[in-house]
Amino acid sequence: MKIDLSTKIGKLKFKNPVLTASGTFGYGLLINEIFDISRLGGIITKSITIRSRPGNPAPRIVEAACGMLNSIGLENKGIENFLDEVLPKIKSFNTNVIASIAGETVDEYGRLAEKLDRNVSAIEVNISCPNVKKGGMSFGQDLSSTKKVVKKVRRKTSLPVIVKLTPNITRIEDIAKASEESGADAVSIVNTYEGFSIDIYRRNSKLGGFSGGLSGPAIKPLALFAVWKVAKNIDVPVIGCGGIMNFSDAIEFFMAGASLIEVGSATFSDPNASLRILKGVKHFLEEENIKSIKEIVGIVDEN
Amino acid sequence: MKIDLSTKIGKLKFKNPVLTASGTFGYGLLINEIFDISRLGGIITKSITIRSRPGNPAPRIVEAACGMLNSIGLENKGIENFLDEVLPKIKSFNTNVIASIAGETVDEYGRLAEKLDRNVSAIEVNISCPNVKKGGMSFGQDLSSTKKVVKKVRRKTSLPVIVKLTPNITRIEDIAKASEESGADAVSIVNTYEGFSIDIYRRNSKLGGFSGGLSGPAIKPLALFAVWKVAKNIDVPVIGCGGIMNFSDAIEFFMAGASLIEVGSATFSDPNASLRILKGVKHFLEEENIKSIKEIVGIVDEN
Amino acid sequence: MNKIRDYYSTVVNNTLIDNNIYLIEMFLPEFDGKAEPGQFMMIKIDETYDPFLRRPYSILECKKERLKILVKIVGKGSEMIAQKKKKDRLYVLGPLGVGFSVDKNSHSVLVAGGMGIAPLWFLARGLMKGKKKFSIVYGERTASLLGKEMDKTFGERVFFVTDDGSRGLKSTASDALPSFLDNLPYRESTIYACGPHGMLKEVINFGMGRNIPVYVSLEERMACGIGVCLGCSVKRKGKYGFLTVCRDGPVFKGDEVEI
Amino acid sequence: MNKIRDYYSTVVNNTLIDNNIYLIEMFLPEFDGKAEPGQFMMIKIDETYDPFLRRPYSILECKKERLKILVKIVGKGSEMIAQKKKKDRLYVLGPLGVGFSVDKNSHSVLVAGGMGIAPLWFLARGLMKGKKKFSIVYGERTASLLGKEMDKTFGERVFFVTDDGSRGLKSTASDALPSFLDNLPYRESTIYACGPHGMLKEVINFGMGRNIPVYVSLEERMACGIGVCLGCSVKRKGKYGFLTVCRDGPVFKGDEVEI
Ligand SMILES: Cc1cc2nc3c(=O)[nH]c(=O)nc-3n(C[C@H](O)[C@H](O)[C@H](O)COP(=O)(O)OP(=O)(O)OC[C@H]3O[C@@H](n4cnc5c(N)ncnc54)[C@H](O)[C@@H]3O)c2cc1C
Ligand SMILES: Cc1cc2nc3c(=O)[nH]c(=O)nc-3n(C[C@H](O)[C@H](O)[C@H](O)COP(=O)(O)OP(=O)(O)OC[C@H]3O[C@@H](n4cnc5c(N)ncnc54)[C@H](O)[C@@H]3O)c2cc1C
Ligand SMILES: Cc1cc2nc3c(=O)[nH]c(=O)nc-3n(C[C@H](O)[C@H](O)[C@H](O)COP(=O)(O)O)c2cc1C
Ligand SMILES: Cc1cc2nc3c(=O)[nH]c(=O)nc-3n(C[C@H](O)[C@H](O)[C@H](O)COP(=O)(O)O)c2cc1C
Ligand code: FES
Ligand code: FES
Repeated sequence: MKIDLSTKIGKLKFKNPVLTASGTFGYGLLINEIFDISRLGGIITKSITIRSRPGNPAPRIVEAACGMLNSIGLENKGIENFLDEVLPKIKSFNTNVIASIAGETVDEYGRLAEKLDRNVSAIEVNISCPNVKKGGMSFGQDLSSTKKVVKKVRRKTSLPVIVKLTPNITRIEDIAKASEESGADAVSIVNTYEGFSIDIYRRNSKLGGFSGGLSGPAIKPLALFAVWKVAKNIDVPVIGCGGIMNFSDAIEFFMAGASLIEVGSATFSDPNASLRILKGVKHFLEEENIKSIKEIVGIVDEN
Repeated sequence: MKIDLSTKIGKLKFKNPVLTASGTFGYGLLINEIFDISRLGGIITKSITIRSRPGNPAPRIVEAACGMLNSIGLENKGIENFLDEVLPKIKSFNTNVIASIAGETVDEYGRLAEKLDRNVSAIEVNISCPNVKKGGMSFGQDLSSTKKVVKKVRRKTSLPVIVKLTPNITRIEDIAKASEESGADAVSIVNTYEGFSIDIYRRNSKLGGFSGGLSGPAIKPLALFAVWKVAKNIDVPVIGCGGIMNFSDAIEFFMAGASLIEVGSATFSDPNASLRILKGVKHFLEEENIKSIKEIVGIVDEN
Repeated sequence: MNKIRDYYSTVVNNTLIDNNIYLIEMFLPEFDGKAEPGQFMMIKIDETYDPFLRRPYSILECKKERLKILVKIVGKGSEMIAQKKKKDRLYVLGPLGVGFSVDKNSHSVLVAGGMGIAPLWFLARGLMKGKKKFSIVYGERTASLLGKEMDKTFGERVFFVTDDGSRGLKSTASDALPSFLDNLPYRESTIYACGPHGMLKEVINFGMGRNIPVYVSLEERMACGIGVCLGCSVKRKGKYGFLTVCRDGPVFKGDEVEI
Repeated sequence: MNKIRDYYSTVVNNTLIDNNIYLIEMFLPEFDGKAEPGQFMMIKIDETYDPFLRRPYSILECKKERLKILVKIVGKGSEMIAQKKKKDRLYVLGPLGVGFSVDKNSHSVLVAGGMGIAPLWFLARGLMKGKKKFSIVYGERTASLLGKEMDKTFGERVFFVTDDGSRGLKSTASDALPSFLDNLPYRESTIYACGPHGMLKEVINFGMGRNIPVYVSLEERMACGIGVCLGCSVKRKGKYGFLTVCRDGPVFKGDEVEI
């Protein structure tokens, strides 16, 4: 049986719905040494900022129950470095390259979008990073800021605009709706959950940056529910993300309403995770006699 | 060394800061067959409603990564049954018996509080249950409803009033502040996180009640951070809850700002968990030469 | 009731006795060996939090400081338990719940479907030891080694049925039950059943129709196993309200619960 | 660089070689055995999600299809790895990072503190095989079996220091280093160091003061081990920006990073 795994965001075609999550895959170059990443539906870069950012002090990683806390703090070399040094190397990947952007102001988001216009396949607008003092999650926790950022980005680029939402909020469906209304072509759900962990002997946070974001299997049931809540409420595609470790997790996200998924921390426990998940999804559809991934998107609902 | 474990909520004394969380310990009677529950600082009953409630359809429990989802739906036999049948049996426990209450309306909370006045040691106001259609979490997600419920309960009882908050919210510290201002003597943080899980072969939620609440170690970093955020912002004691499995988790909560803690799902994986944790806390304080638990409450903060 | 305790036990033996089914024998220090057939134990899989919850297993046999259970691999938890080797350690909480109480004045008919045999095996061994007469109707998909084991242990008392006719009658346990009972030379009988949902339902209906008392052992998702979480509630029949499978059951009278 | 692969390996041997320290030998199918001293492997503990992350371990020795690591129990993950028995299976990703590159024209002085010996052991074995001259300054809290093992393997090349004087000089490795170097009959030497943070700092400072090149192998919390998460960044010295310990290191020139 020929399985149709393809899907679309706006006019952008994806050969399959498996992407890699921002900040967990670098720019694809290193993992491309392990497997041919062109087989994936797309990759999303580490979030890019206007200026180079050093990131947060160590330790930036601490293990949590069935997951991890990170407080990287958006370390990256800035947009110019990305355009000059990184982009030439990754442009040749035979898959969608989505640039994640993070600004400290609405204006910065606009400038980033403008610079990336025509250079990548799509833009993911990160308004949900819990690990920075300025910008980040505070935009995504506020309806009017969300609208301002999305509208600004929308005006500055003709690329598909994906808005990455924070789950640290009462009604994520409202922010998703606002994003859609402001011109987003898709939303990705979710970024990490705010948390931390204490070293009881040193009497301090285990993270150099004090608080961090929780990712991994621990958050899966929450992320899945967020996807379900949002998918019912908007018409643009939802990209599901949060604790996806295997094909079965991925299928859960599709059934809850995600049209695509992002594999995040799973890559740390298995660098082949995204490819393995892609294969597993395909195999599941074959076994269950499902001809197109679209048949199962959002199939689960309350009775 | 003599360790002082005692603490207070309003005028109510606790011999130690280890309580058991609502819905995870029944009314203490069954576990009292396993160990002498009078050794604990207190127990909190399953939430009591005005009328008897059958609860949600099965399955009500599904395992999640490092945790569990439940959708019990506040099954209980109602306040009259509690007063007539249960209370006489548990009044004799030589520890604080805290009654958890859940109403569908502000008025119901008031009536429950009134009926319990003078009958128990304190009242925990559950405005955070994610598993009911009416009332529950919707109160705790809204500032003005929170105030109304807390004020009503406050007027109807002279007992210490503890408000149990939901973490499914953007700024839990605001709801905590509102509770304090409305007369709460303490807040407990947190109730479960909304989530669910899908059976990809049956194409349906694994829970009879569709969505459920996530508890267990998976949520610990999030709950701990919620406690820290709230404790800095209010003056009344915070009761920490969420994924506490051992003494070290408990100490983390104290250091983040909790004056007392509640042991929840840990009791399922080990019915002796609450007692084991109490002993572990005491032992830690001895080893670290800390004379009173109060010395470490809230000791961890950003630099 | 016996005191519930959490035994830090040691695996003494783990034998694959059938495709995907393991017989695990454990040493439970200080366990007095007293338990009713139908009672179960909650088994903690290891010290980490994944899997998180204990898993319920019927007591297959027990005596002083010894316990046997039958584990069928159906998912992650059962697989991890099945992989335990000699000397591995496990926390085992129990004995839990209310077991079968046998009516001594009537002939016991044990109806088991697949893994439903575990608690009934225990019951049958007790009846055998007490020199009581009883019969077993044992249904399975296809002839298994487990069935062979039963044949060895209970001999003629077992009436075999299989879905595919590979041993005994080609039928299901519940379908075979009526004529099996008709052919029994006893006036009064009581049915004790454990197995898949559908089978239990049919057995209960049959019993009610014929006025034969039926006791069933139920399975439900469990978190605590001791009656405090209300995760395993089943509806009462006729009356309003719920009963917990772990504390009020797992054995119920057929007309007590809605299944 | 060698191709990074995830080997589904089997424990061949696990020996307690000192208080809390285990020497684990593994079979890595298809591993070509090529790796530099200082490179490490990321070890997945088991199939469950708790623990969640892999743990980094230096290559102690390796050859075709064989790998040895030294594991000290310091927490849950290391304890679980240390408990693996013969025939247990583990995913092992590597070889990772950049190892030591030896300056052949100068005398190598290896400075190891405690478990910091692992990558330097590998380096020393290579030097020995290449019939190169080298010295080791090995510091530990108290005389251990590991030290004895070193004595057996590297003989006179090892200069022992212990905090409590139970073997060799009563000193720390970094304190003992200056006079040790002064007594060496070589004009040029290069220092290769691995051990606790404080020790590395002192060794770097000493080297800079004397104009002796120092290479250090760093440890940092890691999630991916391959350079994609930026969890293990360390500050560049002098220049702006960070380097990743897992990809740019773990071995750095002493004046390259701020530690
Ligand atoms: C009182 C009682 C006695 C039992 N006795 C035995 C026994 O003697 N031998 C035996 O092999 N099994 C017995 N079971 C079933 C056993 O508990 C489950 O097979 C086991 O918990 C599954 O765990 P898992 O992690 O492998 O499955 P999961 O991966 O969690 O789920 C796999 C499948 O198993 C089913 N399942 C999961 N948990 C339960 C549960 N608590 N009860 C019933 N089904 C469940 C689910 O429907 C699911 O389809 C008993 C169950 C109960 C309630
Ligand atoms: C490149 C590299 C090579 C290493 N080589 C070896 C080796 O050959 N032998 C050996 O025994 N250990 C080695 N380590 C350290 C080893 O990785 C840690 O001891 C292990 O990850 C701890 O896991 P845990 O779950 O037991 O500890 P946890 O319970 O997570 O933590 C216990 C303590 O260990 C420390 N720790 C945790 N993770 C790391 C880490 N990634 N790096 C450093 N310290 C950590 C923490 O500060 C904490 O105090 C190496 C580390 C790195 C980065
Ligand atoms: C180490 C790390 C770094 C991350 N960096 C970013 C980032 O730069 N931008 C972003 O939008 N999300 C970032 N995330 C969030 C992930 O993209 C993803 O949303 C989150 O980890 C949840 O998915 P998971 O559970 O599959 O990991 C990061 C996550 C981790 C663990
Ligand atoms: C099975 C179950 C039933 C619960 N019932 C209630 C309840 O009736 N009222 C309430 O306020 N919280 C209830 N809770 C929430 C717990 O009291 C606690 O807040 C939550 O489980 C988080 O703590 P934990 O991670 O330690 O379990 C319930 C939790 C579980 C798992
Ligand atoms: S399993 Fe908790 S009440 Fe039965
Ligand atoms: S551990 Fe991920 S970049 Fe080094």
